[in-house]
Amino acid sequence: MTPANAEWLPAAIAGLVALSLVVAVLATAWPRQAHRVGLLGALAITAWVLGLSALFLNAGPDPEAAATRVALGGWEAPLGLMLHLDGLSMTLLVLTAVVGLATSLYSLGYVHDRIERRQFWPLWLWLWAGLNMLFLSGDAFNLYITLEVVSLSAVALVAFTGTAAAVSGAVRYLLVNILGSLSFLMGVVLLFGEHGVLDLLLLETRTEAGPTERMAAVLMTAGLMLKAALFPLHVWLAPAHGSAPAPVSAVLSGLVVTGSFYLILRLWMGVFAPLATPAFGILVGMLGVAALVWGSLQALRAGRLKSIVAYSTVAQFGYLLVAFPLMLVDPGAWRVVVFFAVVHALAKASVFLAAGTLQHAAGHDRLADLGDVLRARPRTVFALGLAGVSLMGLPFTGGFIAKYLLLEAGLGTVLAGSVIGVLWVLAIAGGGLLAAAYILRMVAPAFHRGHEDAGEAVSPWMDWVPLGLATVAALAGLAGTLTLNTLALTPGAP
Amino acid sequence: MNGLAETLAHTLAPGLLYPTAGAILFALGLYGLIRRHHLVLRILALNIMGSGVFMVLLGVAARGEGPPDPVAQALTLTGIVVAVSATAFALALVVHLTRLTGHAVMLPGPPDDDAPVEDISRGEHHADGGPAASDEDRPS
Amino acid sequence: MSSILLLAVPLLPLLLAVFIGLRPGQARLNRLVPWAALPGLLLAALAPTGLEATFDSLLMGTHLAVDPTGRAFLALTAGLWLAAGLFALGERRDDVRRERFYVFWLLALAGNLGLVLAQDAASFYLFFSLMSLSAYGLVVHSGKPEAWRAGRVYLILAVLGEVLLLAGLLLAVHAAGQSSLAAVAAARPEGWALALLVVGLGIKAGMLPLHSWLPLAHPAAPVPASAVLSGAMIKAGLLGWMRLLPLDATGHAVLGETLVLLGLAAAFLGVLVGVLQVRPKTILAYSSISQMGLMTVGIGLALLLPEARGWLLAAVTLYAVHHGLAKGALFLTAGMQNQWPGTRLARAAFVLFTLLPALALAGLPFTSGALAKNTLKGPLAPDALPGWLAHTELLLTLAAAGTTVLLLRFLWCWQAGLRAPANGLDRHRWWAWGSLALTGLLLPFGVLVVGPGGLPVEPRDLYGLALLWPIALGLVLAGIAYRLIRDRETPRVPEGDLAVLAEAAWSAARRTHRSLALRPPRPHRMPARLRLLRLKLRQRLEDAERVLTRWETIGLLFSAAMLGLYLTLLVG
Amino acid sequence: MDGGWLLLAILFSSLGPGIAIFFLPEHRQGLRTALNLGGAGTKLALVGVLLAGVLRGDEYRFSLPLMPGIDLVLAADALSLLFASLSAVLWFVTTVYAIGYLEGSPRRSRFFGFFSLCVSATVGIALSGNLITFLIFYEILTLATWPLVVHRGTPAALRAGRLYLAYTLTSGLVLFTAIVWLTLLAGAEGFTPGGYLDGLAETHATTLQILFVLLMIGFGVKAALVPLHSWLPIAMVAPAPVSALLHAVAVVKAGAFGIIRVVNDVYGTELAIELGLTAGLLVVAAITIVYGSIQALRTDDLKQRLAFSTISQVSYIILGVALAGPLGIIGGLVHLVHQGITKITLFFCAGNFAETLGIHRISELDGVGRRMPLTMLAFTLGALGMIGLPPLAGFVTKWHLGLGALEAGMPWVLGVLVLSSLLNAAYFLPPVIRGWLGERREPWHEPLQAHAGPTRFETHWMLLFPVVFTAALGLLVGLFAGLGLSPLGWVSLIVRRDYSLPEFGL
Repeated sequence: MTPANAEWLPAAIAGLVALSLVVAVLATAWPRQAHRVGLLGALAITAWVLGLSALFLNAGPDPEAAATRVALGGWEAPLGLMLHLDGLSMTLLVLTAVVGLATSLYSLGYVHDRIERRQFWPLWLWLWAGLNMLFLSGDAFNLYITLEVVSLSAVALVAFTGTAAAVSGAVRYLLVNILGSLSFLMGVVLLFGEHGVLDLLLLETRTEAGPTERMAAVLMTAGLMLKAALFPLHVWLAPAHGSAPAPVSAVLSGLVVTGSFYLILRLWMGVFAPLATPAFGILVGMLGVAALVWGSLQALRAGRLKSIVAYSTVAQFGYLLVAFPLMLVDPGAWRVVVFFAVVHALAKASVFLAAGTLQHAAGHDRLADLGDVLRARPRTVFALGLAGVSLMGLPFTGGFIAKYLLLEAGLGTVLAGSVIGVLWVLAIAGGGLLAAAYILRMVAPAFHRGHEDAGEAVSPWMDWVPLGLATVAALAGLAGTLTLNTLALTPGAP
Repeated sequence: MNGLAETLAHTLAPGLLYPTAGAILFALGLYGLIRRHHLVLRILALNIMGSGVFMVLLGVAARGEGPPDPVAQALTLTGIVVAVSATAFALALVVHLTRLTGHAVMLPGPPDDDAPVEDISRGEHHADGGPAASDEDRPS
Repeated sequence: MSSILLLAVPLLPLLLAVFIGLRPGQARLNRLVPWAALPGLLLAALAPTGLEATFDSLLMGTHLAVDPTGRAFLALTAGLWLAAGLFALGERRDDVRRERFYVFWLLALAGNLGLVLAQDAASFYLFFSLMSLSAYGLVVHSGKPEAWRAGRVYLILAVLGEVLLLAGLLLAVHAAGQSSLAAVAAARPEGWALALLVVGLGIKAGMLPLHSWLPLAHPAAPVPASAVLSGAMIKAGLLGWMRLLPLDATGHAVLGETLVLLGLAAAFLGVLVGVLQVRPKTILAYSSISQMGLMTVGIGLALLLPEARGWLLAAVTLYAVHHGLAKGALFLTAGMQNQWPGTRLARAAFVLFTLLPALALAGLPFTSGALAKNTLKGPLAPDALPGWLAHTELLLTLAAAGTTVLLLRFLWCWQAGLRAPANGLDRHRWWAWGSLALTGLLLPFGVLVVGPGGLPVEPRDLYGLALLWPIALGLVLAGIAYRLIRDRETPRVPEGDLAVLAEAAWSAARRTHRSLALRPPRPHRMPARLRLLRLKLRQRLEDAERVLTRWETIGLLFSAAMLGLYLTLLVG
Repeated sequence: MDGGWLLLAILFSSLGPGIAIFFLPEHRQGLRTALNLGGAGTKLALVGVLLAGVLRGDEYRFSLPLMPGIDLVLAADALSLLFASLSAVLWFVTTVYAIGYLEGSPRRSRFFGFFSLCVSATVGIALSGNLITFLIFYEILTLATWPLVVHRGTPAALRAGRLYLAYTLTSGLVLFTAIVWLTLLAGAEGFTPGGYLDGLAETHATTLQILFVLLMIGFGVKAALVPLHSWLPIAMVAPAPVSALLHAVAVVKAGAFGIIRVVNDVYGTELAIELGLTAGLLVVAAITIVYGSIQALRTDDLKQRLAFSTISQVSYIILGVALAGPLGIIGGLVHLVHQGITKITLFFCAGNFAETLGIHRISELDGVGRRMPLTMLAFTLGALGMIGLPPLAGFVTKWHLGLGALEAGMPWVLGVLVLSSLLNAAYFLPPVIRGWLGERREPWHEPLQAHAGPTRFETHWMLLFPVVFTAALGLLVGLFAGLGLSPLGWVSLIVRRDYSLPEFGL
């Protein structure tokens, strides 16, 4: 680590948390100017995160040197709260910044009512701050707190339109979330009771395969599965998305759910790593396959654009679960999983933004009646298609690289002699086809011969941001090596 | 009998009694969350679950020799704060939902195809209710 | 220089065809059509021995040359096409579609001339198929149903022949290791290669049993087209045989015997079926089959008697030239039915022009026929051949008698349609016809005077009593036949004999087997049952998702997930 | 790496204009045409430069790391140039044709956007230096073609599009899996003449066989090998330029090219023979050839007949490769070019008939030769070329395939060729005959004139020029096959290099 980095990195980490919080507080305190604060804040946070990542990468290539822990207030663990930055959290911070910035820009056009603006921006900025803190937290209890911050602001955003459907969806989302949080908290409590510390790194050094750890692992994993909408605990996702505003859906599917998954991954890579058994891997993998099939089938059934996309999230998260048994064979596969999650988040967010544009133009998102608008808005359809291609895992997109690496890992397990590995390979390969089928459902009406009607006018932000983000998702393939190298800067991980 | 009494005494010791009670509360709360349709009851159930968690935490804090772990108590306090705010938020949502639909129950879930669609970006607000709750979700 | 000369022969007709195709209706261009064959004729007459040229960049390397055999065939081909072209100028004068006719004419001409010059397999095949396919346009030109039918049979057999020829060529070229025709023949094609070459070329040469296109195509095609078809184009098959079969010092007994057998069969069957025809051009077509049979016998003999192959091949060449000129003239005769002149002198000329080729074909002394027939029989010493083949000479002579009968039948049927022209005599036709007939007359003397040039001919081959008795026999037979059938309905064999059977078989097969009837493949459609299933599945999925959404289910699944996770963690 | 920029430039010469066109408003016709033709012309010129460079012996290579250990590699060898020049030339022509064909129709920006993307992908396939790069462009091609197939937006078109995607995406996944597997086994090697799997032959023979089958399934769908061909005849509902592109330049060719690459440059013919892979491929190709021809015979729809003919003809390429001897491979490779030129001519002609006179069926072709002689002439040349008559391109192919079959000691293949030629003649001669010799009684119905007004030539010049050009090209490449720069000469060069044979051939 160069001296400059040594000096700057901790400050930059703490600064990021502070910046996100300040922006959120400012927007809350000054609702009239919330959108201006929000825009400036979004730009500032993004710039900050990018700067941070530059510092971080510069500190490499030794993972131990790059990963940084910051003791808040100078209180070291086990007593104090630790902020923790490593390759994994850095990657997700950057992802959050990119999706966050795009969402913010999109919201400039999407949320234009003055009163709504006052409500939307503070909530959204809190959500963002919560996510940033979530990724930086190195302490189990603090993770719970940040999870709650994220959940509550997300629920509020889902309920944002104030209609019965939206509120009902929000209530369901909230109840499920609290259930998940409590379950998670119970696990934290058990761990704390066993080891007397909350810091993840300290826990990691102390855990062994004991019954308490097992119980804690079960509680925390199940709770997070609920929050991450992993099959079969996904049912809150579609209704919540169905009525949420488009940028909220984008963030929800792109970031919030990914945040919960991040926690699962982090826990199983660290604290719970000694507990993992092949049977566990197979169970999770099976759930993943089921999620892939079920989510895709539901996406093929659903009649509304946003429902389709929401179910697609359920399906795509199946890949992440399928990756668990792969990680048991090839521990290095976790980086692939994260890369996949990153690419998925980018693509999914742009699909939701594009869907939002279409919904806005048409006044509804019933697929059956959307043809006219789809035909009249090739740019948005292109964004939808481009991001969709990434979801399918076809070249030249990031999705392809992710799929390639997943498949490579899967075939690696097969070649290593795992029979069940064939199932994982089939799922990874076949999932793309199902994805293609439901994405085709969304895009195909644009090619039907028929009437054109651009519908309601949309602001240029809503026109171009989905396309921009979809392009980013597509070009993420070029960042594959960079992402994987960044992820390699995670100490302790294989 | 002696054994039983000893076991009881051991069980009643805060180190084990609290966690056990906490676990039972957690399970009860979960049951309530599942079985009750009225949303206020559900929120109460969640609170019961939360109480369970905190009892476990406190029990954990009391375990071992010496004075209870202050960290655990601090955590409990923080947890209660979070739980209170979440509950308040939840209740606010329920109140809003009740105003909209006349019932403190959730709308049915995913049959999304005919659900009403709102688009805030068009600036149209319809505060007057969505479809009535289905039988399935009506309080029993 | 030589390359330009050689290339010009097939190229000029092609160019003219392009011009006529691009600018139809130009009388000046049309007048050039017959003369497109002139370069070929000039080349045949004037080319120095051993004129050749190689073009590496054309196809897989093209080699053109004028060899002795080629020269004779080139002269015949070019001359006949020239005369027939002149005839066509007059005959097609009122045809609104004449440009189309001329284009096909020129394309076929280019092919016919080119294949004589071609010395490598690829270009031989090129010109051969150019000729065959373009001739189709000539056959169906009239657009009548009869012409379409004839065209269909012609095309099927022509394409079949070409494909078989290509396969044979490929096999032979592969065996020889190079593609020059001489090398191929020198490598002695065997087995499949040989069979494919014989059959592929045989179809063109009207070999039994693949001769059926001849009697159908000839009456259907316009007169000049028939003339070149029978006079020149079917000789392409013969030339191909002469170039490709193993006609070397070893010979090939099996093939030789087969060819003699097939040839004799054709010679007699052609006569037998021919005399039962009524249309003059059909009769001439069967005569062509019969005559080609004789030439086939010649090739067969050359294979059987390798030591006499030089003689025999020269004789076959001579026979081919003789037959080409005579048959060409006879077909033109068939086209002169409506030119019966009024003046006595003209009538005399008409009769002369009619009889000259007919008599030549019958082999009257001092005609080309006499020379050709005698030369062919030359090496047939009584014990030269074993078994039944010893009677070949006798059979050939009998076939000659048959030719006489057939020609009488032709003249009989033909004269019935004689009539005076509606608007004056057609100069073009007269010139073409007359000059062809006279050329035939001059041919034997030309051959003898200009010098045998390697041909084993002697003046005494021109006459001899032996030549007369087949004619006499023919006359007697014809007389008997006439007496027999004078008052009755002539028994008929349908034109195209075997083709008629094939057509009947095909339509029967089509009736019984519907897939042969050309139906478009059905487009793919999802069956209704599947569509219903899809709808049902959709409903089921929706119901299932609703069940999953119930809180009871959520709780149950949540607990089950925990339990499952715990158990799996224990199992490990 | 210096040369790499040329490769990128070739790729972007169509990609750039394509993207620009996509965002162009519909009414900017002039700019769109300029972009189209500019891109096509630039690409042609650049490929010419590349061709000269490769002839000089320069190395061209561009690589970009995609994943650890796996690069995106563009490289120019003789084989890739064969395909690249073919697509560059035919793209130019097709662009002109498409501009004429779509004049006045809606959604041209979308069409030409994807059209350019499609060609970029094809050139990418041609220039791919390893299997992964190949796969990337191969899949892009799939996606870029779909909007073209469904361009008309009719239910039939959409059904065709669905079927197309179902087939190609599934096969793409199979291919994907196979390639990942192969890369795991053998590493991300670049294409190497003679293959790079020799080291694995001993230990992984069965795996290599399975992988070969998977790869052939992957490529076979696009190459329309029976029984993976069903999408092709249905996809002929697309507009004529698209069909031309599908059948002659891009899609079908990409599949065939993939098979060539796998057999020659991944497995290597020796290994492929040793593992018994070529024999199987040969049988499949032979069945496809005959089957396609029989099906073509059964339909009266002109474009459908052409589509079935493609199924049959593309398998000639595969047949040649599967013969696995120098002459056979020459035949196969040269047919890559010849089939492209010939088939594109035929589809252009079919498009001209449909566009100018509203003719879609063969039974309506009677007498069209008088109304549209040049188009009919081009059609005739194309049809005769397909049958394999000299001096057209198809003959050169058939000649080498036949000799290749004998050289490989498989005379039965000659029988397949004979049968196929007969069937070819049976389904290609009738339209030709009808066109020239048939008689039409009633006047022509002329839809083109309805919107374009009277034209100076027999049809719009932008429709006529491409037809005449490709027909002439088909004649010339056959007639002057002996020239060093002809496809045959170029292919011989490739094969001579691969087999390091100083002298062979006829």
